[in-house]
Amino acid sequence: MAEMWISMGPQHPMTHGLWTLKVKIDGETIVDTIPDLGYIHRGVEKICEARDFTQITPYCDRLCYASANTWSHSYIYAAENLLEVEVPERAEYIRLIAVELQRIASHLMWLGAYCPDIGNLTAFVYCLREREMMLDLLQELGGSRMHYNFPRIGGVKRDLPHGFAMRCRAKVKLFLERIHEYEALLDESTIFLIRTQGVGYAKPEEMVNHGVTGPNLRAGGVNYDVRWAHPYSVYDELDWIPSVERSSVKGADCYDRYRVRLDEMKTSADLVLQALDGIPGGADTYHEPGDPALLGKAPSRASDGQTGFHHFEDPRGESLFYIVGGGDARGKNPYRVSIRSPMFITIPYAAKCMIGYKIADVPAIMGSFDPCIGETDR
Amino acid sequence: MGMKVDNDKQVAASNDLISAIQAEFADEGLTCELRFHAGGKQKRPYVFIECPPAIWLIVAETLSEVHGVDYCSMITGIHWPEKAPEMEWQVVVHLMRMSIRNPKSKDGILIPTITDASIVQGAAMPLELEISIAIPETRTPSIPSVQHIWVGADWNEKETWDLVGIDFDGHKDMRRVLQPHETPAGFHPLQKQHKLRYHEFNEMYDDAQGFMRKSEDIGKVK
Amino acid sequence: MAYHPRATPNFRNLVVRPMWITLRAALRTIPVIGPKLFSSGYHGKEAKMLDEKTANRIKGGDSDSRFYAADRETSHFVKSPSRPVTIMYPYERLEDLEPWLFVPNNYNGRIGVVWETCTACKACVRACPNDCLHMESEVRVNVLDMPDASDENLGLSTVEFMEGGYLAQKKEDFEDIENTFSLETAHESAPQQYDFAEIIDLSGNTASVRWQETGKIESVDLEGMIPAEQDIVSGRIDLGRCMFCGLCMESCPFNSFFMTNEYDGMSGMTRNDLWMDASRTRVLPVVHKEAVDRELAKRADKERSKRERAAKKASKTKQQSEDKPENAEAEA
Amino acid sequence: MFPQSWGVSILVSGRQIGDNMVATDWFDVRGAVSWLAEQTMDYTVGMTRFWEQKYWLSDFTAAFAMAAIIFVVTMLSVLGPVWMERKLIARLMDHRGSTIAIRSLWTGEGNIRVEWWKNLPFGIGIPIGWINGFLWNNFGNESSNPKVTQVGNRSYAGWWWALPGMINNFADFTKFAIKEHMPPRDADTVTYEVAPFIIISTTLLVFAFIPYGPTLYAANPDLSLIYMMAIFGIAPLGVFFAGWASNNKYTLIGGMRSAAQLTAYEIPLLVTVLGIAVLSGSLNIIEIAEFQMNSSEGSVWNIFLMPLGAALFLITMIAEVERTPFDMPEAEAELVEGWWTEYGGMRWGLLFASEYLRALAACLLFSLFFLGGWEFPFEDSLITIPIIGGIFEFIFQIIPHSIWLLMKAWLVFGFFIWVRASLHRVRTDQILEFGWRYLLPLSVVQLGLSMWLRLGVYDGGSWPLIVPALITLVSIVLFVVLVMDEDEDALAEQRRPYHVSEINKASPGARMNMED
Repeated sequence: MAEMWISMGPQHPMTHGLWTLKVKIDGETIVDTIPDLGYIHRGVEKICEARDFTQITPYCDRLCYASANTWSHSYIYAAENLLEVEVPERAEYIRLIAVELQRIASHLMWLGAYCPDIGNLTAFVYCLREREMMLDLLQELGGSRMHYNFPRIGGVKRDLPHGFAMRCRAKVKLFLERIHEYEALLDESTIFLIRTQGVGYAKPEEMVNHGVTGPNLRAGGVNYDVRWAHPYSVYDELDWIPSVERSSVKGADCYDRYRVRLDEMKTSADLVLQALDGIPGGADTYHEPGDPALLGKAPSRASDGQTGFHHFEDPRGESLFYIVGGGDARGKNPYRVSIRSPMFITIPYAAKCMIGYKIADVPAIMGSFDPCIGETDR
Repeated sequence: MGMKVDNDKQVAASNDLISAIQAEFADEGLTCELRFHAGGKQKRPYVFIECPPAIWLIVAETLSEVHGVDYCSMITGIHWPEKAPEMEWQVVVHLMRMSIRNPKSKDGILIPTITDASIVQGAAMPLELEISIAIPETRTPSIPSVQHIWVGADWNEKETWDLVGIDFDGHKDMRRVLQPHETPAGFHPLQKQHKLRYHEFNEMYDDAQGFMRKSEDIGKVK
Repeated sequence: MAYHPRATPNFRNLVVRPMWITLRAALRTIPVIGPKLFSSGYHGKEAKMLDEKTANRIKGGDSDSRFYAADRETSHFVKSPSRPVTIMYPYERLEDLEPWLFVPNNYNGRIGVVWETCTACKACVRACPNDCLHMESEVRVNVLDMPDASDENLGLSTVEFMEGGYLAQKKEDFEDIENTFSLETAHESAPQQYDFAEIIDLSGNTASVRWQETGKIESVDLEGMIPAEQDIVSGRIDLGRCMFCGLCMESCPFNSFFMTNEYDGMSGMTRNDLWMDASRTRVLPVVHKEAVDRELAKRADKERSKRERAAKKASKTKQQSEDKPENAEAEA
Repeated sequence: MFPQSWGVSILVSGRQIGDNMVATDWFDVRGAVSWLAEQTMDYTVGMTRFWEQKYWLSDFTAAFAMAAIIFVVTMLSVLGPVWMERKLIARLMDHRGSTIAIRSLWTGEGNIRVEWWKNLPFGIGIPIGWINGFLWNNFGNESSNPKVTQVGNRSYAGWWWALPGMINNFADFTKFAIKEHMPPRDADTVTYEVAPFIIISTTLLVFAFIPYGPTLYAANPDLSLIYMMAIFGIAPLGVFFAGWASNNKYTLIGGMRSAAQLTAYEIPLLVTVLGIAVLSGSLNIIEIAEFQMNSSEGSVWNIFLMPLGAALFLITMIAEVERTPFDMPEAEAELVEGWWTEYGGMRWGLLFASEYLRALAACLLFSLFFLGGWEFPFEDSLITIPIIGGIFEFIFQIIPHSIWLLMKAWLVFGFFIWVRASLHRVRTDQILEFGWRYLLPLSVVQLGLSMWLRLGVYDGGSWPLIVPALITLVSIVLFVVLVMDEDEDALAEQRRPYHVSEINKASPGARMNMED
């Protein structure tokens, strides 16, 4: 059979969003791929130039529909670097709880989306069942189920609600037990193993050169993580180690990437429990919104030419906001906001990864890199 | 307690890098300094380099090969019409040193390299770098591409050209990535002459294309 | 270390574990014996989810005697053979199953404004990133006119009966409206607790008015009437653009702007349906009674001190005028 | 029967079973139909000068009526699998399945009655309106539950479980039926249009030879097994036609995959079926079923005699009806919907129906071949129990035996659903490898075992109890040993890479950029 191009997308079950992967196949074997992005480019960077620093936060929530909190936090840290803001430690702990809960929810969303890719819908429903618990907790914090607008420049919107610690512990502990169900459904399922093991190899050095970070990199057997390499928040006060996978000598395959995320959920759950124990002032006290224990003082304007950026560990890799202050001419607005999306860089690499495999491996490989098109297209 | 790269050691490693870079390139107009992030509990250091566009490629190669800067985080561009003659365009590059090597293997299985954050040192010390490249007033801004050094720079450069309009010499396969392929040549929305348009809110829905835009609205910023 | 001891493709893993897990999930939904035999110890396990404060807050429902679990296998209102995790919206609602979720002032539901306390300062409009908020003028009763006869803050209002102005009369079912109306389930404009009328002619203690609702012209006794005013209240919003970020609520300095707990009934067939008038976003003061009372006390204090100052000033000028009586008389 | 024309003899002749029937009951459909036909012909044609024709006419009428009855029974019994697919898989996945209560027809949504019957032409909806009005008045939108009334929607607390989810089938049918038919512009029109009908008609033909009970079958030729399997194998041709004619790359790949997969699994299936035939000594489906329940010969369910064959038959049948984990041809994650992609409207509905019909056929065949047909488990033994045996006998006389067969078939389909909920999809090369490398040899082994059992062990009467007991025991032990066979220490050491397939084969000209 002659080679032919197949256009997978923009509406295709594999894409997890709205983009096109052009695949050149020879029989069932993939010979070449071209990713084509930009279908939901909203111009967030341009919009941000016309909003003040507070108003940008909800827009950053909307960068990723699976992990909104991490993106608004990513922006907030960069804005705090720009505006030179001191954050109360209690607020940092609350942020950590919010971000780690969001990381669990995001990984669950990923796992839920990944299993239908290789033909099992049950895991999807199970994952969303557990994700609901995380969303409940996040809703108590942020007030919404998807886009929370939780952090503020200098702190957080509100304190942990009454009884939050109790519910959070109960739900996270229940979640830790239920992870075994996924392991039984996936790790101990031969068909899942033969579909994911030995497929989509990626080596750490190659990944770093291609700009792939986060769990995808840690699947290759190195424990690099922005959270300890360039420590922010209070990660250095908690006892943890990033999840790393023992992969084969050929590099990380889809199974490793699945495994590392499953393990990272456990790490995040552990971090949440630790943070609840270690939060200054205790998890059961409640401050009114705007209390100095929650919200540091922040200027609303940045001087001309001032810059701030922050590397942040997103569930999908390292995200980066680079903000240039507007000066007097722009009022409270920034002059330029630039966003580094991890998936924007990862998708071309994932597309390269799948050359030589079968068509059936396209969703298996692409899904294992956890694409989120909201942040990719910005 | 906890995993953390020591701040002082990071400062020392940054200073080493700065002195090395300055010794090599100071004559050619490159300035290099240590800066600190303003926010956060730890004032973390980063290396700030101001690099003339002419030597950017050499600097990038040196950083990559000699100093082990293995990761290109972001390349972005800024249009500064106000700063016109000397810096109308600015390219900001964020690099990181991650010091990642492929782990050793035994019987076909990798032995994961768990870096102990507290004892990490020397060239393995993670670093942040910010490089600012100022391009003087021109209608065709362009700097050399570093696509071949860090493959991760590939799509960053595509995006920078697509949105800001700064071209990268030697970039293979330059094309629109975020905007439609049929976008007219020369249209780069993040350039400052393109304002966000102001609409009467009532007309917003009926006039998504802007056909009914009133003449007095054109050029208004929200 | 991320590692699973049995992850090898072999005969055992071909069928045993995945099939058993799904089978157990199905068997768990068998009415009586299922949860007991196949719960695996953590499914549907009772957990303490309510602390004292939350329990007090949501008291009154059937939540006191309810069985709570960490996930949603909590309770059901409708007897059904079994209980999977699905919530059968709209027959069951999240706030019924997990009442602690909808903390007042925290849930980012639809926007709501207490007209009585709004001062039209436009802080919310400025805070809105999307330009979805707009000011609109409505006839309303000022918060200072609200207090009961026994309240100490009575009579501090500056709104007065005048020709061309408005008056309001409490509806007969004033209390009922407060008690029965629930924004979460009504999906329509909040009912007015007052009948408003335009004052055409004012003479002594009676006025001839035109009732807004019926259009009838009547002569009424001013006793028992409340002065009303046409004032700008923030409220007309374009839900099509709203992104429920809650910045408007945080920016309101007068405790009159709220995000309600309402999360449904916000759809329409056209985009114009998503324009919600002020009456649609109105919140009854009773819903946020504490905030309204606080605001009332604050304003009454302000008004009082203002009047004191005015009285002082007046007495001063009076003294001055007494000093120079001829001037005052000349002025008079 | 005398005299019979040639065409009818194909349909109704063969061995007339009934004299040596083991499990007959009062539900003698075939007898009733032929009696009715004979009576009718006696009183109509028999009274005319064409009285000689009445014999073959009555046979023809009876055959025709039986075909119609079987069609109706098939269509009704396929509702079971569709409904089970919705509800059972929901429970396996721990959520609620689709539920459209029949009440929505008259109560509508949000207190709004949509009087849809008024739109029907020629006023044929008026009676529906009367019925709906009656139902509205008596079973309308009122509930004692405040949580329901506060929403003001159709009552959930009422008789909402009246046919839960069952009405969805009819809703789906209506949806398919009224959708526009849109063939792709560049499709090969004739083939495109014909393909679904090839598939659905051959699928329905299969049911001509599948007995629903001792007296409930459309036709029973001597070699009904071979006939049935031959027809069962035509549908893949239609699938390939559909994939090709749609002029879409996804459908093309889906059609190719389907052809490859069905070929790979048809052969083990046929060999397994041959094993069954050898064991039972017949190529007639009814005889195979009877052989398992006859008290004088056989009388042991085949699943106890050939468990390996049962497993093979089940696996190959799952692949034949293209269900997960072997649903490569329509793998929705990569091929959208495979060879179905371009079909819409009622054609898609037909394909959908044919999928479930094939699945139902597979389940019925499994029940007939391995689960003792229409016999209740241990029916003979239960009757002989001293005291309660009489009760059992009474029950078996009351309840038609066809019910047991349908129950078994639905149970097998429940197993299909369970497998689908638990397992992932296998990749193309793995599926073919599995078929050719494991299933084919195993099926040949099974054939050999069957031959040995039939020729070496079987002595003409009932199976001695020791034979099925031993075989079952050995199989169970083998299964348990295989399941337990796991060296955990070794696993911990060399957990990594068992790579089922390093992908460096399969297609000439594939460019590799994989390094070792």
